[in-house]
Amino acid sequence: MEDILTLERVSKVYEPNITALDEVSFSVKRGEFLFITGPSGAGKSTLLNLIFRAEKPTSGEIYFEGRPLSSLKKKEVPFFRRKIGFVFQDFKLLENRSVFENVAISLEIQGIGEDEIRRRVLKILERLGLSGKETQPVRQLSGGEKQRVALARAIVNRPKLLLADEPTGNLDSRRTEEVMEIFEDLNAEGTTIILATHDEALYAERHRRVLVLDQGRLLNP
Amino acid sequence: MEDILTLERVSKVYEPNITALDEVSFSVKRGEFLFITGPSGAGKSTLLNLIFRAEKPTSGEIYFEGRPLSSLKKKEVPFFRRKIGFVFQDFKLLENRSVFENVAISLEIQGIGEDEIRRRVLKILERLGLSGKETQPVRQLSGGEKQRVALARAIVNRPKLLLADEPTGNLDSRRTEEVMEIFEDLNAEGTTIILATHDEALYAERHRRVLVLDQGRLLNP
Amino acid sequence: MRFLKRLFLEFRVAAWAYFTATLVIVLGLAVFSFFGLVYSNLNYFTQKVAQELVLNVYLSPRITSKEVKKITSEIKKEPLVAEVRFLPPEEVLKDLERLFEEKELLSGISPDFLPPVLVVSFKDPFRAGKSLKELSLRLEGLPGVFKVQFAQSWLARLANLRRFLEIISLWGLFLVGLTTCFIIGLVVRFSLSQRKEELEVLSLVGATPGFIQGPILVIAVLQGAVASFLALLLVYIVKIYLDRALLDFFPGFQGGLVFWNASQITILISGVVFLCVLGSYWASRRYLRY
Amino acid sequence: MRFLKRLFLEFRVAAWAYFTATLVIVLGLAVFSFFGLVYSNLNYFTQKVAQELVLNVYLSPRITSKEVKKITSEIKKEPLVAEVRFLPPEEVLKDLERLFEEKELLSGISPDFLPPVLVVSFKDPFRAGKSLKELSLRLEGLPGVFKVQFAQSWLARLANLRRFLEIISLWGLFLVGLTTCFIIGLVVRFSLSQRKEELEVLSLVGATPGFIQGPILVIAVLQGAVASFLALLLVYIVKIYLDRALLDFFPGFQGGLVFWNASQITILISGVVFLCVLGSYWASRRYLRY
Ligand SMILES: Nc1ncnc2c1ncn2[C@@H]1O[C@H](COP(=O)(O)OP(=O)(O)OP(=O)(O)O)[C@@H](O)[C@H]1O
Ligand SMILES: Nc1ncnc2c1ncn2[C@@H]1O[C@H](COP(=O)(O)OP(=O)(O)OP(=O)(O)O)[C@@H](O)[C@H]1O
Ligand SMILES: [Mg+2]
Ligand SMILES: [Mg+2]
Repeated sequence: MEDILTLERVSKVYEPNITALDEVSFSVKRGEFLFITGPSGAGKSTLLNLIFRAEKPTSGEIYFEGRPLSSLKKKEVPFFRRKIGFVFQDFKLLENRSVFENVAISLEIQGIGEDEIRRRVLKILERLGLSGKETQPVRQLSGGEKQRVALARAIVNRPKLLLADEPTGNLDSRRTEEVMEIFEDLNAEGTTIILATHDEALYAERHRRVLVLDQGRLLNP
Repeated sequence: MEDILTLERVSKVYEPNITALDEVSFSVKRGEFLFITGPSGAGKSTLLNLIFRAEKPTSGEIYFEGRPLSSLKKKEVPFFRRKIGFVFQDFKLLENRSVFENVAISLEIQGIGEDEIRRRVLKILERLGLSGKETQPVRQLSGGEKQRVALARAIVNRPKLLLADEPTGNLDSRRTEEVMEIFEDLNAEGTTIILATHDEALYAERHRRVLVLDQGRLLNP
Repeated sequence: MRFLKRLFLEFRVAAWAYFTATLVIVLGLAVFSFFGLVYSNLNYFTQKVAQELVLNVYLSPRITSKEVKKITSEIKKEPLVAEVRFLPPEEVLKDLERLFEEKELLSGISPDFLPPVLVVSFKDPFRAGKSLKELSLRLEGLPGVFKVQFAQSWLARLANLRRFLEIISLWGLFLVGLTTCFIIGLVVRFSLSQRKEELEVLSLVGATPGFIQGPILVIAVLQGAVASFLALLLVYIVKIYLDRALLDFFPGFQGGLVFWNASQITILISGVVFLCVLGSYWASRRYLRY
Repeated sequence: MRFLKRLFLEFRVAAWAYFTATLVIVLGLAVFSFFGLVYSNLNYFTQKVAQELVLNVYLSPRITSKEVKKITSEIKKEPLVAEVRFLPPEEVLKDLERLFEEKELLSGISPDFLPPVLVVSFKDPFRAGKSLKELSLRLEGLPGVFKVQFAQSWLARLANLRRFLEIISLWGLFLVGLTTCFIIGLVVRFSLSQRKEELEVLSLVGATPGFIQGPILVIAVLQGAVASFLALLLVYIVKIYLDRALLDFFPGFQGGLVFWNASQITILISGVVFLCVLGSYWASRRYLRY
C-alpha cells in the first residue's frame, strides 16, 4: 500500500533555543494505525500540529498523499484540514456553544444537509455516551465529557487521517476501552490513525507500530 | 485524630435538572490520603469544587476544621483558600505569564519575601522536572508541563489540605511515579490529600481509602 | 436560509458585544453628525444675516432718470450683484428717520439736500465682501455717482465671526470624525477579540475564511446601517427640538434648521458601513490560523 | 517596591489594551474639552462684541450742564450701567459724519439742530438687553431727556445669535460628555474583559480583592491622569493654532482664546480619573470569584 504521509528530516525549533523536534523522518501507510509515545515534552503534540499544518516546520518537508505541505496555498489549507480529524490535547472546543453545535460544525462547513448532520451527529454522540447532553454548553461539561465531544467532532466527518493527541487522558478505563474500539472500527473502515499518548496500556497488546519520541528525536524510526 | 473535613448530605443540582452530587456524606481525617474515583461525569470535580468553595452546594453542609463553609464571609474566602492547594483538572494557569510567576503567585499573595519565594519556587520546579522552563510563558508549554506547573502552584505554599483533580492525566508513567512520590512525601509531612482520578493504577496497591462516586452518589461511604 | 440561521446564531452568541458596540457607534456618530449640522447651519445662518447688508450708492442730487438707468445697468453687469433698487431722496429721508426713530431729530434736513440712492444687494455677501472695496472704488468712478458707502464694519465683523466659527467647526468636525473612526474601529476590534478563540477553532476545523467571516461581515453591515440610522434619528430629534427653541429667540425665524440632505445621508451611512465592515474584516482576519 | 514591580508587571501583561484604551480616552476627552473651549469662547466673544453697543440718551438742546450732571448721576444709579459719557452736539455731528463717512451729505445740518447725547454703556449687555426697554422708558421720563435710542435690532440679533450658539454648544457638550463617559466606561470594561480568566484564576488561588484590584486601580488612576493631560495638551495646541489663525481675521484681536482655568482643569482631570477608577473597579469586580 502507498504512503499517505511522509516526513523527511522535519525539525521544529521554537525561538530562541527550544528544539521541539529534531530531524524526524518516517512514513505512514494508508490504513495504518500508528502510536506515537514518549515522555512529557517529547514533541508529540508538536509533531501532530505540524502534520495538521497548524504550525510550519523550521526545516524538512511533510508530504500528505504525495504532496508537500509547503506547497499548500493559504486558500487550500481549510480544504486540506477537512481531510484530517484532530483530537486536540486541550480540546479546542467552542466553549459557549452546545455539544451538538460543536460536533455539527465540522459537517456544516462542508455544506452537508441539516437532516444528514442531525442523524450523524446524534449517532456519534450516542456512541460516545453523550446522549442527553446535546443542548448543554460545552463550558459546563466535565473534563471527560469535553474530551469525548472533541473526539466526536474529529471523527464525525469520516476523515482520511485521524490525529488523536492524548484522546483518553481524561477517561476512565471503561470509556477508554470504548474509544479504542471506535478507533479500531474506523481503522477497519480505512481511516489512517496516528495516536499520540504516554499511556503504555493503550498500545500494549495491540501489535501496532509504535514510534517513540524523546526530546524531539525519534528513537525507533 | 480529628476530622479536618466533613460533608453532610451535600447535593449539587445544576439547573434545570442535572444532579451532579446527590446527598454525599463522608469525613476526612487530618493527615489522610483519600482517593475519589468514578467514571467520567460522576461528580468528582464538582465535589472538589464544593470543598474549595469555588461553588456552593445546593443543600447540605461542608465543615472544614469544624467550621461550616456556609458561614464564611466573602472577605474570608481568600484566606480560607490559602489553606488549601488545588490542582485543577483544566489547570487554570495564567497563560501569558511565565512558569515562575505562575508558581510564585500563591506565595506572593501571602506577602512572603522575594528571596524565600525564589528559593521555594525553584526547588519545587526542579523536583517536577521543569528546570530551564522558568521564564517560558505557560501558553507555550506542553500538556504535561502545564499539569506540573499547576501542581507546583498548588503545593508550593504547603497547604493543610491538597485537592488534586486528575493530577496525572497528562503525564507519562515515570512522571506519574514521581508525582505520587511527592504526594506521599507531603502526606508524610502532615498534608491531608484528596485525589480525584479515574486511573485505577494510581490507587491500586496503595492501601488507601478509596471513595467511589457514580452519577453523583457515593457507592462506599 | 442556512446562512440566516448562522447569522442569527452569530448574533446570539455575541449579542452583548454587538449591542454595546452599536451603542458606542451610535453615540460617536451622533456627535459627529450633530457637529456637521452645526457647521452647515452656522454657514447658512451667517449667510442669511449678511444678506441684509447692502451697498449704498449715493448719486448726485438732481440726476436724470436716464442717467440712473445707465448706472443701474452698469452695476448689474457686476457678477456678484444680486439686485439694484432705486431710492429717491424722499425715501432716503424716510430711511434716515427710521434709523433715528424720531422725525424731529432730522427736522432741519430737507430732501433737496439729500441725494437719491441705489441700494445694491449681493448674491454671496461674504465672497462679495472681499472685493467690495475694489467694486466701490470702481463704482465711484462712474459719472453721476456721488459716493459709495457700505456698512463695512458690520460686514467685516460678521464675516470674521463666520470665519471664526467655520475654523472652529471644521476643527471640531475633524477631531470628532477622527475620534469616531478610531472608536468604531477599536470597538469592532475589541468586541471581536473577545471571540479570538472561537475564530481560531473554526479555522482549525477546516472552515474557509468566507464561512467564518461571512456572518461577521453581514452583521457589520447591519450594525453600521442601524447605528448610523439611529444616530441620524437622534440628531433629527435634537434638530426638531432646536427648531422649536429657536422660534422663541428669532421671532422671524422660519423653515427650521438645515438637516443633512439625501446624498449626504447616503454618504454618511455607507461610510460607516464601510468602516464597520473593514474593521470587522481586519479584526477577524487576525484570529484566523491558516 | 514590591507593589511597583507588580504594577509594572500588570502594565506589561496588558500594555496594548491599556495603550489603546488610553488613546480612545484621550480622543474622546479632547473632543469634549475642545467643545467646552468653543462654548466658553463663544460666550466671551459675543459678550465682547456686544460691549460695543450703547444706549444713546438724546437730551433737550441747550440743556444746562448742571441738569446734565443730575441726569448722569441718575443714570449711574442703575445697577446695569457701566459708564456714562457726555457728547456735546458738535461731537454728535462728527459721529453722524463718521457714520455717513462723507461730510457733504450732512452739510445742511447745523450743530444747533442737534441735541447733546449721553452715551450709556453696560456691564453685561445681554442681561441688560432684557431690561433695556424698561430702562429706556424710565430714562425718557426724566426731565431734560428728549429721546432714548439704542441699536436694539443689532443687539437683539447678536443676542439671538448668542443664544443659538449657546444652545447648540450646550447640546453638543452634553452629547459629547455623555459619549465620552460611556466610551471611557466601555473601553475600560472591554480591556479588562480580555483578562477575565486571569482575574478569575487569581481569585481562585487565594488572592484578596485588594491584591488583585490594587494595581488595576492604580493604573486606572495613571491612565485617567495621563489621558486627560494629553487631551488637554492636544486642545491647547489647537488653541494656539487658532489664536494665530484668528489674528489674521480679527486684526484687533488680542490676548488669545480663553482656555480652561486651573480649577476647571482640576475638575476635569479628577472627573476622568474617577470615571476610570470606577469603571475599572466594577469591571474587575465582575470577574472575581468568591
Ligand atoms: N509555542 C511554543 N513555544 C516554545 N516552546 C514550545 C511551544 N510549544 C511547545 N513548546 C515546547 O516544545 C516541547 C515539546 O512540546 P509538545 O507539546 O510537543 O510536547 P508533548 O510531547 O506533546 O508533551 P505532553 O505529553 O506533555 O503533551 C516542550 O518542551 C514545550 O515546552
Ligand atoms: N456548570 C455546570 N452546569 C451544568 N452541568 C454541569 C456543570 N458542571 C458540571 N456539570 C455536570 O455535572 C456532572 C458532573 O461533572 P463533574 O465535572 O463533577 O464530573 P467528573 O466526575 O469530574 O468527570 P470527569 O472525570 O470527566 O472530569 C457532569 O454530567 C457535568 O455535565
Ligand atoms: Mg502534548
Ligand atoms: Mg472532572
